[in-house]
Parts: sequence; structure tokens; C-alpha cells
Amino acid sequence: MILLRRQLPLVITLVTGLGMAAQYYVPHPASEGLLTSVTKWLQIIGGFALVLGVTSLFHVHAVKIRRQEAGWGYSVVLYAGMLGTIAVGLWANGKESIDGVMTAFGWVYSYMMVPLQGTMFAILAFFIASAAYRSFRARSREAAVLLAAAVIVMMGRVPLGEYILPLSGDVSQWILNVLNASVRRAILIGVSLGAVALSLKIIFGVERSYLGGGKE
Amino acid sequence: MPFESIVGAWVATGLTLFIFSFLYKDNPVFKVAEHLYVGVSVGYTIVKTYDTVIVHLIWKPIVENHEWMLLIPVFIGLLMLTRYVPKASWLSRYAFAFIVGVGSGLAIPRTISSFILKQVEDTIRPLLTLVPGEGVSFTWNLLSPASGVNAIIILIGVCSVLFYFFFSVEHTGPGKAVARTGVFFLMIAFGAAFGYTVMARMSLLIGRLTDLIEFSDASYGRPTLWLLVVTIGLLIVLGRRAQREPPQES
Amino acid sequence: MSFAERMLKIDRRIIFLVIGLCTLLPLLYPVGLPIKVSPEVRGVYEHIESLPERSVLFLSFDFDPASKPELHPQAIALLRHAFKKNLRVIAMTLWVSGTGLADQIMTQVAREMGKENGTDYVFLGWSPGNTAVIINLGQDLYKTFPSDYGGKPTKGLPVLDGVYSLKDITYLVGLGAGNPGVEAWYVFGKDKYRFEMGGGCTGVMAPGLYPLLRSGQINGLIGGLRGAAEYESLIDRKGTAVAGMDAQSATHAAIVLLVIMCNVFYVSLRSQQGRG
Amino acid sequence: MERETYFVKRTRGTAGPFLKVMMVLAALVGLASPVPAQTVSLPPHELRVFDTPSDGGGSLTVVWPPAPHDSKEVRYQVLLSEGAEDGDPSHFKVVDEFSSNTHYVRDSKWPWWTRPAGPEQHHATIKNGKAVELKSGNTYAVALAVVAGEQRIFSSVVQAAPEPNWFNWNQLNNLLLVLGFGGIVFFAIGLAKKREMFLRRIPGLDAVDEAIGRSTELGKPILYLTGAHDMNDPSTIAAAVILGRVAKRAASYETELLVPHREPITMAVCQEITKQAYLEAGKPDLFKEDSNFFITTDQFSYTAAVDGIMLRKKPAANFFMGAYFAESLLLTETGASTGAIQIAGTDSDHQLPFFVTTCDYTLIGEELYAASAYLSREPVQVGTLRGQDIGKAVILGVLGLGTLLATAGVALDVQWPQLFLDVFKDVK
Repeated sequence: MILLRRQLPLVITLVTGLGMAAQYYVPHPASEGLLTSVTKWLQIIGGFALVLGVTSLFHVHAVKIRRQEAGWGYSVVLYAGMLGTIAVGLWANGKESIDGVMTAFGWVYSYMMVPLQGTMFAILAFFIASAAYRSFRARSREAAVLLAAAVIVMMGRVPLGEYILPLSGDVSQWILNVLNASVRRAILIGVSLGAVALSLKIIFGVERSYLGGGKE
Repeated sequence: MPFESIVGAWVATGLTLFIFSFLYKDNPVFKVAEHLYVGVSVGYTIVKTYDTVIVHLIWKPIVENHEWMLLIPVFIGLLMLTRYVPKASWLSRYAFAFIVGVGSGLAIPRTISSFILKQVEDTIRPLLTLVPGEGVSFTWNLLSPASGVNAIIILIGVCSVLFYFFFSVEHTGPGKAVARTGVFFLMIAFGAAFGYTVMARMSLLIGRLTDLIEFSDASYGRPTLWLLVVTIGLLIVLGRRAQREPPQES
Repeated sequence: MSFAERMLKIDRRIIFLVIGLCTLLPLLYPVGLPIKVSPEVRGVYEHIESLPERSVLFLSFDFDPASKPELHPQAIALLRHAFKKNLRVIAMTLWVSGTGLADQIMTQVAREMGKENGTDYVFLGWSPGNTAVIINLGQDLYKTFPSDYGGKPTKGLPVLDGVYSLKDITYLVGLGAGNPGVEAWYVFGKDKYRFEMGGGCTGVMAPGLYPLLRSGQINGLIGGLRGAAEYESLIDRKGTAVAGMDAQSATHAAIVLLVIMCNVFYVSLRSQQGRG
Repeated sequence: MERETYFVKRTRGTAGPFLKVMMVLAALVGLASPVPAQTVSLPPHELRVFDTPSDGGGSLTVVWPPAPHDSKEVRYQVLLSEGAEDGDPSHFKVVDEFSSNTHYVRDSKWPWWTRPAGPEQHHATIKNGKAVELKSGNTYAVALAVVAGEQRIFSSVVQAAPEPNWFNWNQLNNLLLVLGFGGIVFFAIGLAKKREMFLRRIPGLDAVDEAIGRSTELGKPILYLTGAHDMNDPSTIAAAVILGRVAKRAASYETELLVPHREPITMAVCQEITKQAYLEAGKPDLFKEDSNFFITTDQFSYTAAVDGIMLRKKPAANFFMGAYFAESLLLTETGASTGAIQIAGTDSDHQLPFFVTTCDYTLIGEELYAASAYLSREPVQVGTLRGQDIGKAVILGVLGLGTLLATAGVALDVQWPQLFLDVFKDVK
């Protein structure tokens, strides 16, 4: 059983990983056909993965409601929102609009989901402002440099800033194009090396945390 | 104005104001809106997944076009769902092994070519330019991205930041100077990111307020104004009630 | 408690009010400051401008309602430009929660410009699989999307005439709010299938895309609401982005002022403590 | 090479007088239009046609030497016959046409190791597509025509068959890099398993100790957050490792530790780690099961609750390790307002600017992993870090050397630096 439960998954990872990496270097139609099939499969599997991600939320809130834990009323709201959306969505065949006419599903999307999600992130504007006033301090020389660059870019990227300080536009352009680009490039190279190392470790079974869950 | 747009304006405005009430403090009105948000977006994802995956990518191709090969990913996908059956949950490992294996394999050569080779290639630039007829020259123009001086600055930036994230040698002596340079480059880039993030967040606020302004129009029945009053009223009532009840530790 | 200390301790809700007013007032009473166009945005604009009629423009709307204020105006401006140039447009999204927005944008602009679904444009909808979708599109578009958003089979659509995969498109613009976004379209798309591409993104993502811009991996970048405003002024159709620029100016000025005040108080506080 | 020089010489020899005659003729007819002032001499010589290497088939490459008439006005046409018959090229289909001063091999993207001909030669690629149908395995006849004004001269006809290939030699450098880097990483991991490996001191860890010391002095608790991701994420694992160190210090100083969680599994793991740390510090009796506690999975409700804890309990040290999203600002801002020492460590680059400005010390990106490897001394982690370091060192070397060579190439006007530079290019 250990073979089936531990070894075999590692073999699958090794074979698929090496295979798909090798595919990149092989232009032959046979190899291209393999890539087409496998990515098509991943597309469908991706749908199942999405379901998997969503269901844990399902579970957490069901438990909350059953045990009537503190704030279970909110979990009921969550369930109501979810079931309502599903019902409306199935009714509309999963389409927000049919021939340009908005369905009930589209209504839920436009008048509930869009404002809710949009506003959740819009409140951050207020918190940035308050943090700007209360805690963006030049505690060290590094932080001072950061804030100076931030102020230049903030001014250089809006019409008012360019109007008051005509140079700020060019300077912020230079910061972004040269200084920022060089740092981002170094980070990109570093992170990519890390990602390649991690992928290689996964393929060769040195890194197995992704197998996680499931009892032995 | 169609009826559903008017109702929609009222609902959208109400939910927007409920979320904004978090600015006053964390409160039940906000929590209701927050949970509704999670519920609706999960419901939306489920519907879309059902329609796209089950109907258009699985059912139709298999049943109508007899693409039997597609049963393989369906099988792998089902294996993934065994996670919820404690006795068979180990089967889900096969699915994860497949996805992670393919994903890693696809990523390795593409990352090398797009993010390492391409970026190294562009950083290695001749510091001098050859102008036909004039000979070799060095360009000092800071505003031209391709100038010699900018090529040098980029080279210094890339190298010093790479060195900063180098953990095999102690940052002493000349290493310290290089690492310090790297830190300052990093801070400038963070500053730029900071400025841009501020810009992004402010844009979101502008977007929401634009909607609220639109919905304060008489053709919608001025939901913004009315619901603002209602939300403030709710906050006051809830605040009073919370004061009367003993505070709970959660 | 010194003055500086008291000033630093004021209720943050007062600052919330300040920033709220800085946004609201310019929206209600716009000034209309001129907008300078950056070379990044011009890159995308000029490339589209140079395309012959009926070229294929592929637009991927990889964002959700959270980034609507920034990317929605970009999408609208790009589409108006493409339709004005009589390009064929193929659109899709990799973000499930962005499907509704993308559909709205397509229908709205197409109706406004008198374009026909299936002949002048097609909206493919959403598909799971993230980067696998990009590769699969590069291999075979009809396999990835057997039918479009409305359920019509993609095979035989006049708009897709001569288009079998990403190799056959003329220009791709990814409008990304995160991952998968512009970078993914390069790594899994352009890297192998060799089409020209540009990008549009939220302000948060923009600084991270500059290395790709420099190396020519993308030939232009529309960053945030500001980028959208630049594009709107390039195509001479002022929309929500240009309208938002005054408020953007005001809020930036307010934040800069707040940061300066914060540091003035901080320094004075520190020098007091140093003396005490 | 010899043959090519010969060819060039010969064409030069014959082109001169012919050209003059043509110019006189043009003047006589009074052609002021952009019709070529010079014209073609000879049929394009030494045409080579072969299967395009390193591709999936359905494509042929045509290569031929330059000629003195190469100019904007004189055009080349690539001709193809769908059948294999060696017929009259004037009946062939024109599949490509361009000015004769373009399409040089030196302008193409081939690296030196796959270049099919010298850099001065012309090349064209015929691909299966809308205009032409090229099937792998079939033999096709290809010819070249030179067009100057009314004149059209054909080359001899050459036959070739496209076929699919099993390796893309243009990507050889990519493959070698993967193999080389992979080798280095696994070698380093192997080495780390055998012996202790040096890692530089991470200054952030000193700051961690300082902050705990201050909390003890003030008699206030320590707050530690492990981030938004679950236990599968490397950043959360690093956060948990660092929690071990913090908990051990806190235990030996007998300072209260608060670890609010937003993910039940992470909480369970961290509980174990904390318990172990108290054991190691010799204070198992001080360990409290509820120092790790679960709040909620909802982003903003969690944030509001943690902010509440900061305001009520006023911890003297706040630690933010792991992955963070938009909530980072709300957390650190409240923390800063309570006067706590704040130390952050995250690989969420979009939140780093906020951590740097609101916290006293920030572990940036990879530093978080390095700190965790430094503390845990786990061979795989340490070895990977070392492997990546070697990779970075190589890239640093390539950047330095490459810039020197590229500059030398321009300054001396020579081509040989390309031998090195091509290896580090993405060429397909």
C-alpha cells in the first residue's frame, strides 16, 4: 500500500514533470499534440480544483451554523447569498446577458457583486490616507529614501503634480524606467531561480508538501 | 428608467454604504455586507464553473462530439474530489501529483527563457554606441532609456540588488558597500511601488464615489442620500445597543 | 502632551473625512487639468494605430470587479480604438469573476460602434485552468473554446476566419489585475507563439512590469486609471478615467501633504525627546 | 568560403559594364521614376533549399549569397511549385517578395550554433499557412527570381522536402541552463546533508531578539502573526519556523505570547511548535494552549479583531511574518499607533513598501526564507539557498563579463563577442 499511496504519486510527478519540461525542446508534431491534449485536460481539471477550493468555505460555515457558534447569523447570510446566486444563475443558464439583455444573474452580478467587491477594496484608500498621516515616518535613511521616491512618483503621475512641478513627470518616468526596472529585474531573476529550483525539487520528489492531506 | 435598474441602484448603493461603514468601526452592518459578498462571489463561481466546465467543456464535447479522451481529465478531477472521503482521500494525491508535475514541467523552461534569459539579455548592453561616420560615443541622456548612462545604472542596480539577496557571504568590507547600494535601489523601487499603490487605491475610491454620485440622481429616486441617512441611523442604534450590553471578548 | 503629539493622535476618522472630500469635490466640480501622454501608453496606441483593417486584436480581460475603476475604462478605450480601426476583436477572460464585466464591456462598446457579434468581434467567455488555457489557445483555439460566451460554436465564425491559434493573431493586449495577468500571457503565450503584445494593468502591478517593457517583451503598458486617461485622450473620447484625474490629483496632493505633516511632527517629537 | 569569395569577385567583374549600359539606357528613355538606376546581372547563384531545422515540419529555408545589385529597388521573389516537377520556374507561385537589401542571415535571430549560412548571405523561410500549403514529407521545387523594373531573372530550381524535427537546437542554451542549475541545486542539497553550510547572519533576527527583550522590560505581551496563506505555502512555513525561535525566547524571558490565527490547520501546527519551544527553553509549565487561537477566516473581520487586541493589550512587539494582502496596512498602522516595535517579514512584494515604512525592521522577500533556513538548518532549505546563490553568482558574472564583451564588440567593431553573448539570449 505504501507503494500505491506514497511512491506512485511521486512517480507520476516525476514522469509528467520531466515529460512536460522536455516537450518544450521537441518541436515534433507528436510532442505538440501531447501538449495540446495535456493543457486541454488541465483546463477541465482546473474546474474541479475551483470547486475544491470553494467547498472548504461551505464546510466552515455549515459547522458554524450547526453549532450556532458566535456570529452564526452571518454564516446564514453567506449561505443565503450563495444559494440565491446559484438558483438565479442556473435559471439564467449561467449567462449574465442573453443577446445583450441582462438576466437576473447579471443583475445580481452588476448590482451586488460589483459594488460589494469594489467597495471592499475602496475602503483601503481611506486607510492609506490615515497611515500616511500617522505612520509613514522616515524612521531610517532607507525609509526616507522610500518616501522621497514615493512623493516624487505620486506627484509625477497626476496632472496637478506635473502642473506645479513640471520636472516631476520626467523624474518619475526615469525612476520607473531605470531605477525601478533594474530592481524589479533583479527580483524577477532571483524569484525565477527560486521558482525553477522549487519546480525541480517537486519533480524529483525532494519537496512533497503539495501531497499534504489524506491519511496514510 | 427600467424598474430593475432603479432597484439595482438602491441595492448597490445600500451595499456600498454598508461596507463604507467599516470606516467608522467594525459593525454588524459591515459584517452582513461582507458575508453577503463572500456568499455571492462563491455562488457566482459555482454557477460559472458548472456552466463552463460541466456543460461546455465536458458534456457537449463528449456527448455531442464523442471526444472520449476527455474522460481522462474528468476522472483525474473526480480523484481530486476524493479528498472529502476520508477512506479514499489518498487517491486525491494522484490528481495533485499530476497537476503539480505538469505545472512544474511547463514552468521550468518557460521561466528560464522569459525571466532569466530575456532579462539577462536586455541587461547586457554595450555601454558605448557606434555612430556611423562619427565613431564610438557614450550617451549621457538620462531620459533616453537606451542611453549609455542608463545602461550603467541598470547594471549597477541589478547587480547590487542580486548581491543583497546573496546569503553565502557576510556583508562586510566591499560587500557591505554593494549591499547598501542594493538596499537604496530597493527602497527607491519600493517608493515607486508605494506611489503606484496609492494611485491604485485612490482610483478605486474614485470609481465607487462616481457610482454613488450617479445614484444620487433623481431618476433613481436619490438612493445615495436616503440610504446614507439609513446607514447612519443603523450605526447609531447598533452603537447604543452595544453600549447597553456588556462588551464581549471574542 | 506636546502639540506634535496631539496632532499625531487625532482621530483617524477626521483624515477619512479629508480624503473623502478630496475625492468627492473634484468629481462634483471638475477643473480639467491637461494630461500628458507617456511613451508606455503611446506604445500600445501607436501599435494599434499601425495595424491594417481586419487585423486580429486579442483582448484578455483578466480582472474582477475589485479593479473595475482602473481597468474598465482601459478596456472601453482600447475597444473603441480597435473598432474605430475596423479590427477584428477576440476577447476573453481568465478570471471567473470578471466574466460579467467583460461581457458588459463588449456588448456596450459593440452596440455603440455598430459592430456585429460573430463578424466583427467574439467574446469567448471564461475558462478555468489559468496558464493552461493560454498554452491551449496557442495550440488550438477551437479546442480551448468550442463555443463562445453565448454558446455559439466558434468553428466557422467569420470573425475567426484564418485564426486557428494564438500564432495567427496580430496583436494581443492583456489587461491584468494580478496573476494570471500580463506576465502569464508572455511566459505561456508570446514566449512560444510569437505574437506582438502589449499590456494594461492596475497601478499596483505596473512597476513590476517595467522590466518586461524595457526588454521589449511587451511593447507598451497602460498603467492604472492614469494610463486609461492617457489612452482616452489619445483616442479623443474622454470618459470616466479623464473625469477621475482631477480627483486623483487632489488625493495625491492630500497624501503627499499628510506624509510631510507626519514627518514634520515626527522629527519635532524626536528632537524634543532628544532634548528631554 | 572560398567559393563565395570567388562568386563575389566574378559578379563584381561583370556587373560594372552592364550597369553602366543600363544607366545610359534609363537616361535615354527618360526614366525619372524610382525605377532602379542599377540592375541585376546574374541569376541568383548557389541557391540552397533545405528543411527548416529545429521545427515541427511544414517549412523550408532558402539561402543564397548576396550580390552587388542588392538594393532597395531590386527585389527578390521566392518561388514554389506545389508539385515536385522540375519545370519552368516562371510558372511557379510567388510565396515571398522583398527588397534585395533585406533578409540577411545576420539580421535573423539564429544563434551562431544553428546559423545555416554565413551572416552576409540572404535567407527566406517558406511556411505552411494561408498562402502556401507545405506538407511534411512531400518534395517541393523552389526557385528564386530577381526583379528589377521589367526584368525578371530566374535561378535554377532546387528540390527539398520539409520534415518535422525532434529537437529545437535554438533552445539548446535554455536546456543547458536548466540542467546546469538543477545539477547545482541538487549538489548543494546533497552537500548540505553531509556537512554544515555557512549562511550569513540575517540582521533581522537580531532585531527580533531586541524586540522580545523590550517586551520583557515593559512587561507587555508579544503579538505574532503568521500571514494569510495556509501551511502549504513556503512563506507560512518560514513564519512557523521563526515563531519557534520567538516562542523559545519568550519562554526563557517569561513573556506572554499571543498568536491569533486565521486558518485552523496553521493554528494546530503552530501550537505544536510553540509547545516544543517552551520545552526546549525548559519552561513547559509556562506553555499555554490558548496562546495560539483562531479568530476567523474572513480577511477584514480578522484584521479588525487583531487591531482590537493591539489596542486593548498594547503588545510591545508585533511580528508580521508570512504572506499578507491589503490588510497589512490596517495592521501595521494600528500597531505603530500603540508604540510597539514592529518587525515584518514577507514575500508579498506588493505589501513590502507599507511594511518598510510602518515597521522598524522588515525581512524583504527571500530574506524571510533565508532567516528560516538559518534558524532551522534544514539541509534541503539550506542547500536550495546555496544552490540559488551559486545561480545568482553565475548571473552576476555573466552580466559583468557580458557587458565588457558587448562594449568591446562595439568599440573594436568585431563580431567574436557574440560567441559568448548568444549563449545568454532567448533565441527561438
